[in-house]
Amino acid sequence: MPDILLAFVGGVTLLAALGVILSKEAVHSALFLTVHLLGIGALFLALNHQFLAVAQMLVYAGAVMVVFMFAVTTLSPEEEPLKLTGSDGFPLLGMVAGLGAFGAIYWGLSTSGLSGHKAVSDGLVAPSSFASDLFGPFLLPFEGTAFLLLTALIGAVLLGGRRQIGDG
Amino acid sequence: MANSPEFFLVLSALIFCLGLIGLIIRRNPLVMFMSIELMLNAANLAFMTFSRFPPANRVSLGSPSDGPAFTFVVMTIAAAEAVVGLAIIITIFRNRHSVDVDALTSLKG
Amino acid sequence: MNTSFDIMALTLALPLLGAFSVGAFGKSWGKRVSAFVASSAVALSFLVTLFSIFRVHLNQVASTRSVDLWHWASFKVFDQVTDVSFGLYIDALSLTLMSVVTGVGFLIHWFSAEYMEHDPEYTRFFCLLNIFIAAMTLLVLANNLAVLIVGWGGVGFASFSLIGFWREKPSAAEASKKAFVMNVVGDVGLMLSVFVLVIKVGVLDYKTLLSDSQIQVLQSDPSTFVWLGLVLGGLLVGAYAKSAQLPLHTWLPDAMEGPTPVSALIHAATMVTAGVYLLVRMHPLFELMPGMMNFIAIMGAVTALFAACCAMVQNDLKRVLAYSTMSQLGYMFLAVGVGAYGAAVFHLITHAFFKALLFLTAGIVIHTAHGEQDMRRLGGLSKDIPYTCFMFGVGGAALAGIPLTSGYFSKEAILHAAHESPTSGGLLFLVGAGVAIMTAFYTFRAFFMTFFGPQRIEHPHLPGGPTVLSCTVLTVLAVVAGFFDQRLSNCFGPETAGSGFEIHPEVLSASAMGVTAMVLVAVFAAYALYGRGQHDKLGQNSTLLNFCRNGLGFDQAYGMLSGGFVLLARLARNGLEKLLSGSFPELLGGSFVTMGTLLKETQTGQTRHYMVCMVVSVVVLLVYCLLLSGGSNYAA
Amino acid sequence: MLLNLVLAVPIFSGLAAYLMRQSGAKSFAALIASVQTLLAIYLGFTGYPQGVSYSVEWLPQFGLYWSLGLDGANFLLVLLTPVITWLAILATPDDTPKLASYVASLLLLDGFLSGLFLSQNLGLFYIFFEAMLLPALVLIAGWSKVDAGKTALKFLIYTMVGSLPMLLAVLVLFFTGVGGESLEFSQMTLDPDKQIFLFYPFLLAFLVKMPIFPLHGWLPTLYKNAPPTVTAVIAALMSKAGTYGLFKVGLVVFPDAFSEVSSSLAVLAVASIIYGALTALGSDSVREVLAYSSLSHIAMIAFGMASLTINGNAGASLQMAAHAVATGGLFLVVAVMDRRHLPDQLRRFGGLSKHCPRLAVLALFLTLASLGQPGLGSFPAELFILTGTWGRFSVLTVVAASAIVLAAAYLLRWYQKLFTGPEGTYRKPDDLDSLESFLLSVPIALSLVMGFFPSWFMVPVRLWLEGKL
Repeated sequence: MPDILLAFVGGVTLLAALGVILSKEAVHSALFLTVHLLGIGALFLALNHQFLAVAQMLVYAGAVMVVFMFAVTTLSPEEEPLKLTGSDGFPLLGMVAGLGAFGAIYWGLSTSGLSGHKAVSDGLVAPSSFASDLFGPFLLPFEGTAFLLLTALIGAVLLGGRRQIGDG
Repeated sequence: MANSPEFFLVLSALIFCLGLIGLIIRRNPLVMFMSIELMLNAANLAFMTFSRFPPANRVSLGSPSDGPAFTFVVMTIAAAEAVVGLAIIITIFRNRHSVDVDALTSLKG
Repeated sequence: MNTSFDIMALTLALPLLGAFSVGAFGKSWGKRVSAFVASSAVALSFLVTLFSIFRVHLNQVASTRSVDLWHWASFKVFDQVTDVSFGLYIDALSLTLMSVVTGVGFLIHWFSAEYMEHDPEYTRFFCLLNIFIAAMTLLVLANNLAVLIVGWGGVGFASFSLIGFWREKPSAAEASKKAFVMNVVGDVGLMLSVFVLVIKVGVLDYKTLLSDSQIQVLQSDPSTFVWLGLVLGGLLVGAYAKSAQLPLHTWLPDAMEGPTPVSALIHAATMVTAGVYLLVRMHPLFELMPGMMNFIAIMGAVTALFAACCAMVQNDLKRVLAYSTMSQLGYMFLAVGVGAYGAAVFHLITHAFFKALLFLTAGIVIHTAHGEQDMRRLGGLSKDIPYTCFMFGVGGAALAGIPLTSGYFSKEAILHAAHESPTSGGLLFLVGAGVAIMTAFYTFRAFFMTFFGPQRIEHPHLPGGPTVLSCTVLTVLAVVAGFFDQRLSNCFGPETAGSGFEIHPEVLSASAMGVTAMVLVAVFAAYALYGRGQHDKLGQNSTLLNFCRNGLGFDQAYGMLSGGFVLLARLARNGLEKLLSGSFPELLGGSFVTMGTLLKETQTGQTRHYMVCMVVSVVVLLVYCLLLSGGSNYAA
Repeated sequence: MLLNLVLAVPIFSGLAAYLMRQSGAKSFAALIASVQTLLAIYLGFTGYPQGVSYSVEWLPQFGLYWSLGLDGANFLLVLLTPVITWLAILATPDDTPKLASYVASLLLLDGFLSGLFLSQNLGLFYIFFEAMLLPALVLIAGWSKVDAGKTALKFLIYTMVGSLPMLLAVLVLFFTGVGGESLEFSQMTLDPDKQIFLFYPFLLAFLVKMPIFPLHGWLPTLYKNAPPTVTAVIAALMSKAGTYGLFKVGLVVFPDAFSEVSSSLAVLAVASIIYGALTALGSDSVREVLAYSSLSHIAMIAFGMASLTINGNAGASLQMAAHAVATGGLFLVVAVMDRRHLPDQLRRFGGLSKHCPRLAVLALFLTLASLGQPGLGSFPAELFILTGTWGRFSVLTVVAASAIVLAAAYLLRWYQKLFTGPEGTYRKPDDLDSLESFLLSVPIALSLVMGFFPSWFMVPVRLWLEGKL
């Protein structure tokens, strides 16, 4: 992927992230998040991983965001105006903490010297090779995620259904 | 730029910190969740980056599929977490008719 | 260690058996049977003792023998093992003492059978009397110092229980506690001697410790004297506490709170002489330190004088006798101090007879007068109880040392020995003679005040048969015992003769005649002052007399000492202890609670608050780690 | 096998007794304790005087074995533990609430104490040392009449302050292996210079458990508030866990460190002897006087051990038994009085002997046993202790010996305030029934036997000490 395109995608992703946290309305945040997730998917492609790029777009930007949108529309929370000096000064604190965290991470990145990190190959990672890894050495975590999803499903059903059971 | 990890890592760090800031400054739990998604994605991006640009002595650090496998698991977890977390938020909303986290202080010591 | 058996062990077992059976079954047996069992246990012990003495005389057994009944304990100091057996040491001294203890003991049991008849706790009394006899037997017969302490403590316990026999009387309880605590002081002194002996010599049993060879070893070693003083000092503390010598005497006058037979048996005839016995027994050790001997003699004389002074002004009949006991014990210590052990033992025996007699007749007087002990309210009793008056008179004569009574011979033997003593003999003799004169005065003062003058007691309660009969036996003994001096000298035998055991009453010497004359004058003086029932001229409440009457302030001094301890105790309990077990732990606990309350405030329950804290800590940790690694590339 | 039975019987029966009906539980517990007593006596006779031992692997990689053994050090305590528990169970009033749990806890305490005394492995020792806290706390917190929670908490905090550092020390020994190949007492060897740092935590734990001045803050509260039968067990046996620990762990595992601190320990012990005597003299509570007398007498044991001589340590061992018997007996007296709803303030007493002549006689003997009357158990013990200490600390010995006089003063004061003098203000009680008389006679008989035949009791401990000092 050409550098210019990469810069564009990166910029969009970043701006979308900014939009997520700064939007007054939750719906806008959710939409910005969708854009952001698509951008991340594109970056995965830039990192030569075909399967995860697609999975990111389908699962994350698709399925998970649907759940978010559903929640947002169900709850329809009030607008939340953003003030830097809001209650207890949390906005300012958050800014400072976040920038501090970035500073620390950036310092870590810049001092630890990434010169030794070289790209492995230019070719795309084929989904088949990832699949054989996933069902080979990573079988147990993979199956674990299945179990986790099942548990989450049951939990969500129970949590959501409690009121009806209680009313019935 | 595409052939070195710096761009991706700095981007990842920025996104992570934006998620962090969002988590702190927002009072809406839905947006807080979204901020968490931002942080998770930032971590995913870092995983993928290190998978593509491994350190010189990678042999001792695992296989090329480590990063993607982690990312995959994180995606699944994010999905699970979104489902359960949103269900919890909906339950709280039902009980309290408000989703302002500042109002949720029953854990106060 | 070989263990064996000797018939004398029965003298230990019989009273114990009696005490146990009377204690356990006395209530169901009734008074008569209990008294019979208890008395016969002591009587049998007496017979066993006599039997042993005869066997010695018939040369069937060795005159001096040490019998180990069982192994008691072993001390070990490095490689030096000290075996201590629970055993008996039987020689002339212990047999003599035993015959006095069991003989007088039996007479007093017999006396008490009637005397205590109306007491509701009759069986407890006899049980305790038997325990006392057993403990005293153990004290006399023990063949080493450790077991001696067992008997020593046992008589202390019996004395404590019997002084406080009437438990409802607070004064009796107080007196018994005083006696016991003072006796424990003595026990601790003896224990001190035991520690030192175990560590320095490694021997506790008399046979080895007092053998000539051991004494020679000690004598030849100059380092001995550094620690021997401690041993002897400990023994002296024990002896002084038990025998009521200055300054550990204060318990004896108060001990008269007990029933009168107890005063007769324990606080006159037997237990209080244990100190004399101990010193006579350990005399080879004491002789190693002549300074110590001198000290004993002087302290004995001082005690005798002190007690005589106090006795002169007492108004309580029993307290006169108590102080006279102390004074006579002072004589015995004086005799021991000048090396006249035979004279000391002789006086011990005659004193046991006449003082027991005096106490028992005093008991009859008190009964007759319905419990009145104050001599100023007594008087004229010679008309109510003439025979008792006679017996008291005989006892008093013996105590005063009127010629031909036993007291005359024994006191004379002591005065003679004091006179002969090379060190400060003259002074000791003078003090002794002075005390003898004072003794005569206060004894007959008591006699005349009690029995002469106008009759003051209405409806006197007259004594019964057994009490009078047992007193009669003692009266006879109080007179004739004086003629046994030669027999007693012989009894101690050739192996002990020459070490102070022969008794020389020089009854016809000029000094003896002089003292006798003065004694008679004192008796007449007493008659002149008190014989016709005058008011007690010395009984006025002048400060000096009260000071003498209360024992020259020793009680107050000890009172201040114990008061100081009580004050210290209160301070400890209500001051430091409140702090240590109350305030301090509570302060500690309180500080934790305060800390918790303060820390609780940080738990606001606000998610975002926690989050900020978390992020800040993570950032700080990250920065710290980066600083620590100095920015070096771990991956490189 | 017999060794395992001695502690398995009370522990498992104790657990079973929690489930029993209230009425039968006390008899059952008494039966179990007597069975254990018989087992212990049989064990004592088979093992006299060398002892017996039993060992199987448990966690050998950490040096932990299931090792039990009867030896000279624990001989008397192993015999006495079931006896005292038996007496305490029998003395428990029938109207105690939740009687089954009460006696069950007593049995558990008995089992853990037996385990503590029998264990021949430091890890096992530690486990039992902590385990016995559980039933003790249950008893204190559950049945104290006043301030139950506070009393238990105070006790817990004090013992924890003592035993947590000990846990650290055990863990160091456990994982670093500085103690040698295993934690078996018989196999442990430590460098002299490493001993001292590991010994201090142990010392602290033992001194708190005894307790000794100034670490005794829990003692008066506990002895005053806990039910008297529990106090009897705690004063008689649990306090011995501290002295026994010092005896066994101190002499076997940390001999060099022990001798290094022995002088300071002796000073502390004598301070405690005097301080306990003074506070006992100044107290106006029936139980408190006994509590402080215990403080004083236990310090005497520590003093004997600090002498590091055979005489001192053999005497300390005998004193552990003699004190257990005497103090246990005195608290049984308190239990008997408690059952008659008598008050706790001495000033309200007087003239009790008129109503309870039998109690008066038996209590007098127990008082004498406690104050070291010659002829009773404490006398040879104190004689040996002081003989041992005389060689090393003459001045301190004289001070300690003078405390015997103080002991006579405060214990007689206690006795006389209760039993003699004019009648006090209390509801007139009945005299002892025959069971109670029997209960109080047992300790007296034991004390007499110890007083007249101390040799028999001291042979095992002397044999055990021969190699150590």
